[in-house]
Amino acid sequence: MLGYALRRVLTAIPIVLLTITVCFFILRLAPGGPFDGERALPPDQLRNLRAYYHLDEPLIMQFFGYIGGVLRGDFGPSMVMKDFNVSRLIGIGLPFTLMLGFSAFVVGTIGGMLAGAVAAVNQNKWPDYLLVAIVLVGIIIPNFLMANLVQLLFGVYLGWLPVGGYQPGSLIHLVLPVFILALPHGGRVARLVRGSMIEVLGTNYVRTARSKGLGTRLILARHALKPALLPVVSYLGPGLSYLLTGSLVVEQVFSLPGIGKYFITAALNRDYGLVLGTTILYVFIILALNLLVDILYAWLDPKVRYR
Amino acid sequence: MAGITGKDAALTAYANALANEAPKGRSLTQDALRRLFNNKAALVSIFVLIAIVLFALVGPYLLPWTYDKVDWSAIRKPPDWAKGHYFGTDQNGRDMLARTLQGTQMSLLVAAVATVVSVVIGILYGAIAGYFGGKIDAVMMRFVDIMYALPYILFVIILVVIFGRSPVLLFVGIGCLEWLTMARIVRGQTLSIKQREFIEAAKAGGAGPFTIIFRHIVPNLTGPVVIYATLTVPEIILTESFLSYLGLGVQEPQTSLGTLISDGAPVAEALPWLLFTPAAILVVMLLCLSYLGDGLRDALDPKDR
Amino acid sequence: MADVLVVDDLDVTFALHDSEVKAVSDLDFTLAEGETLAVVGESGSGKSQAFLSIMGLLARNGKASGRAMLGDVNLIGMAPDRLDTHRGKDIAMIFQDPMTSLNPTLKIKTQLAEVLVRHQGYDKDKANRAVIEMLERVGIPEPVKRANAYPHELSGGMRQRVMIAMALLCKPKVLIADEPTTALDVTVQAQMLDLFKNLTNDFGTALVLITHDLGVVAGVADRMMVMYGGRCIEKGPTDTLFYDPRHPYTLGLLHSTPHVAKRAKRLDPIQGLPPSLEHLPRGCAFHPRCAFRFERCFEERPPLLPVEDVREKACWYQGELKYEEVA
Amino acid sequence: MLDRTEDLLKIENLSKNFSISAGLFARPFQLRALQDINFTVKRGETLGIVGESGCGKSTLGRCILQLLAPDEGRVLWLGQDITKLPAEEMRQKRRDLQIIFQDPLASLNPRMTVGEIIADPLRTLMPEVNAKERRERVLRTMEAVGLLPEMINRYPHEFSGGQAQRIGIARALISEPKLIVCDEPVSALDVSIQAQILNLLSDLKDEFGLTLIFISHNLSVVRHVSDRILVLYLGRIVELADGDDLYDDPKHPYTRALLTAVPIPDPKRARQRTIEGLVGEIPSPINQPSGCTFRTRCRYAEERCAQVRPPLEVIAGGRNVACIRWQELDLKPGA
Repeated sequence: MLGYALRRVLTAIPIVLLTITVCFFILRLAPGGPFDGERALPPDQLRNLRAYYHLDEPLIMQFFGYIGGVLRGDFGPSMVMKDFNVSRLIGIGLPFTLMLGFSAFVVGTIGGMLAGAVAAVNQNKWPDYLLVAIVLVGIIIPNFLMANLVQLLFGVYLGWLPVGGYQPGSLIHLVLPVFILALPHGGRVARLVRGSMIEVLGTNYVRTARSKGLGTRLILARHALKPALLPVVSYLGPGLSYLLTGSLVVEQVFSLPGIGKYFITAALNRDYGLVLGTTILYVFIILALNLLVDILYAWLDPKVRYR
Repeated sequence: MAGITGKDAALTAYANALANEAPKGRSLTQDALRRLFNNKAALVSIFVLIAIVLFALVGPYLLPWTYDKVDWSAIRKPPDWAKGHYFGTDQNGRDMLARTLQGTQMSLLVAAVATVVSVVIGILYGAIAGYFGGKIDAVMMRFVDIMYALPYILFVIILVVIFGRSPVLLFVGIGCLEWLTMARIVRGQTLSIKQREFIEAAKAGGAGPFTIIFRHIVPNLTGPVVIYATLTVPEIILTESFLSYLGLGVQEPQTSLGTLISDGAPVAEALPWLLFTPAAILVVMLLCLSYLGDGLRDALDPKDR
Repeated sequence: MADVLVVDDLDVTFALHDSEVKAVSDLDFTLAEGETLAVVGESGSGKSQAFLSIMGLLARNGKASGRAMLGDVNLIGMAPDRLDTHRGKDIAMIFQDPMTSLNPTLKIKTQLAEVLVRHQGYDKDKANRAVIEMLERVGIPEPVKRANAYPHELSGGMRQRVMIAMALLCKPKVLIADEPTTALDVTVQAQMLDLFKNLTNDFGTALVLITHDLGVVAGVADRMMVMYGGRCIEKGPTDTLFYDPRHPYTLGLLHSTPHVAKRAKRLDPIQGLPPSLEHLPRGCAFHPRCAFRFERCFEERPPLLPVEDVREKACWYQGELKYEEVA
Repeated sequence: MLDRTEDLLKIENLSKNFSISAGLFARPFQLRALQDINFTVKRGETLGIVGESGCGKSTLGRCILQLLAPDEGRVLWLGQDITKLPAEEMRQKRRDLQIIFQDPLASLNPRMTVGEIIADPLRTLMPEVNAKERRERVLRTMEAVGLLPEMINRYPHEFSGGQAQRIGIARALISEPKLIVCDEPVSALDVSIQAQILNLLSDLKDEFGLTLIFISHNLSVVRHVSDRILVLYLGRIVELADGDDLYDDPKHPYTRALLTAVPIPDPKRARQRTIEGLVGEIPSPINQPSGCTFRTRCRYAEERCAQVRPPLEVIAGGRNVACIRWQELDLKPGA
């Protein structure tokens, strides 16, 4: 088990390096840059700027300089927000994004599993139809539209919850963002759980369990749940990417101080330093979480461990 | 014992009865279609989708206003039948219905091109990995696993940022990143079809690898490919609308459903008609595609046979 | 000997999209304490569905009616939680495919011990000790090690032994084995049949052996019941049916089975195909394939009637079936 | 008349290993599926190949047809080694060598009609045959296997197992082959249908002068159809003999164990006989025992069985046996 985990960690390292390399070169080699504003800068000023950001050095030197920085936790300067370096911006935004993402992940995963399991057990009865309808709505309505709608309903018309913004420690500001973020994630999880649960309930080993007279509750808890969760666990990895996508929107709609906002702003302003920094960070976090998911999978499915 | 051993008339009678019961051979496709049409939700969805597509293509020619024409006398106006603004106008005095139809066209185009791109790449990649197997397969699929884990939306954003906001790029960019699921599905199917005995029978019949792939494997992929394509279209429409919302979508005066919704959402309280039409069309379209996808999955499910 | 299971008028129907299919019709039989009853039939004969219905294990769209008296309780139509007090305790079942019948995510030990915890109220330790004892009893080497293994670490034969151990933990009155040896190799199959004979003897358990293989039946069954198109068409003592079959289908089955000891030039198979339950022929379901049919067989279904005290058959033809010794 | 003494097919020192991948970076396991196989098939005979699951019998069938490339050894078809033939020449040979599979439905492409399936080998193997003649040949073959002409445009999923197997047989017959490998052709069928197909195969054999290799795990079936029987255990031949000789006087302990284990559809005999229980189960082909691979389950095993790998000896009556104790043991049934 430990060996398996170690092997997985070792294979993740080259992936991170590869991503950094690819992103770095794509961004540096691309036409246009942060200083191609509407007004052309005077040539000597531009030269100074380029020197300041080491853009005048050979590309390969820039690359190794950057890698060296990243290993020390220094993601370089932001090219547009002059007074900040990337590490500092990340330091401000990251904790919030992580908290938001984690809450939504937990709420969505657990809620989705419950909904899926309930729907599967009541297949083709009214709780199933109801849950399937809710799930469908959660998945197909774009989350920015949904976000605007709940903002209107709970924030403006009913006035129960704040429309947006965030004060540290204020849970009430998180209710709507977490809900919006968790809804599509939970919907996908619920779909998967429903499908795999129905399949598992039809397997021979569940029939065996029923022939032993174990009772529905025990069969569900001990025999059906674990194998039914396997496809869900393998979905959690890609699911994290979807959550990330969602968080970009949710932070925008509810004007929340997360890292996603910086990423969007940086992208629109072609602030390559910041784009690169946030991308690397996202990739790193997501790969790390994927690793956890894989290890969880190995724990759930005894067959994987021996491979 | 003659009754038992001889070539009894019973066999002939029995086989005759069987032959008369289903005088015409029905292929799997015909069977699947029959099952699909028996599914009411799917059938309704097909009709609604056809109606939306037709209206989006033909509708603009029937309207008094084009999507980019400004009506200075009607800015930010609710629906007005006398002037021909059946769904109102936006902040710039452009006809909402015309804009919505243009947006629908754009969204459908993005979805269609991106789906085709992802299906083509996915089938090629998946079939190669699955057919050749072994180390090639292991390496190719590991790459897909890695790509799966990466937050691909970031790459789309980076691409859009670098190469500018052109719809073509959106298509290809999204398509190139959406092929992963297709590749996985095709590879899995290819692996299992490769194991089936009819492939060995074809080999014993002297068929070469290409004959096997095109005559025996690819036709048996239609089911999953069709299902997957149906489910990819809404995925792409959502992605496009998401990018538009972030301001990375198609550029003015052209528009897409996502752009329209993101423009309409912040002002939904004051000018609800700006949000309602595009949102309704988007949601109806996604709903129908979702039902159609489920219907196809049921209709093509091999377990039901 | 007393009867432990009395089945009366058992019907099983499945609801399809727009129709109903009757998988089992008017099935009657008794099972005496400790005896072995073989239920023989081809696919679609209803042999498995009949016993799944007695165990309350029909698919969602299946419905059973009639009576299956286990002692003085009727298992058909019993509420699931009451049924659960009998299933696994008084009546147990073993399935064809040992590969998929065990839960891949749970240890062997867990899957066995839970039966004792549920039905005998044992605590975990006591149950685990009993499990290891039983594993040893069914001939599993290194039972302690195997108890801690997962199913995929065992071979097919081992898994079927585990299934047998699981079914016999509570020393049930009735054990239903649905094609228990079909998926196994011949040498393992022979071991398994031996094991069945010994254990059911030791525990006084009555065994129902569902199979399509007459070779398996011959060695172990006291009585047999032949099914076709959802009905019992002939039943009686094994030897009587083997050496003197009175139903053309039973005769046909015997002639279709190749015999290792004797090489015949040709087999005498039954012509035609088994009927689909959705389109059962009118009259006797076997008539389209029968060499002895006459007008009556096309119109009227023959009832199952006693013949010569020892057996019952459902056939209008009363003449002699010309029979040459199979063996 | 057929010359029944001619060697149609000769297998020499054939071996086949499979690599089982243990992951991207780990070294793969070697599964030794077949080792050192030698035998001949005479024109017009039926050779039965029998063994338990994992003994390599299906692999052997596929190596003969070059559907799998053997690692070592030669497959001589009418004296010519076909293991290293160029693709085009091998394709020509395939007219003569055909196969019937176990799972009748899985062996038919669900997207093709019965007519297309049966005609498929003709299209690739004999492109010179035009469409009209092709259709005629398809109809003739369908009649020969007991299919009705009106079934030609139907699809496989509309057929039951027995009929589907007839379609598979028709496909194998259409190129007028000399040898057909039948890989468990009746194992998936109901008893009454099984007998129909066995009879059909025997009729076709006489009608078309075929030579059959009949692979099955079911000794009763193999005994019924075969002139000679080859017994495989863990990828090696343990015994090869005439059907009657093998049954009346087995020379290898494994053959005897198989014979006593076969279920007999005769209650009195079944009760009388004693099943010679084999100890344990088949070892994994990845980790084979030293010496004689059967010794771990053999009740006659001695110490030296672990040291010497028994060669396949040719003994009286043209029989082959691989057991160092064959002369000492009396393994006749009832002995």
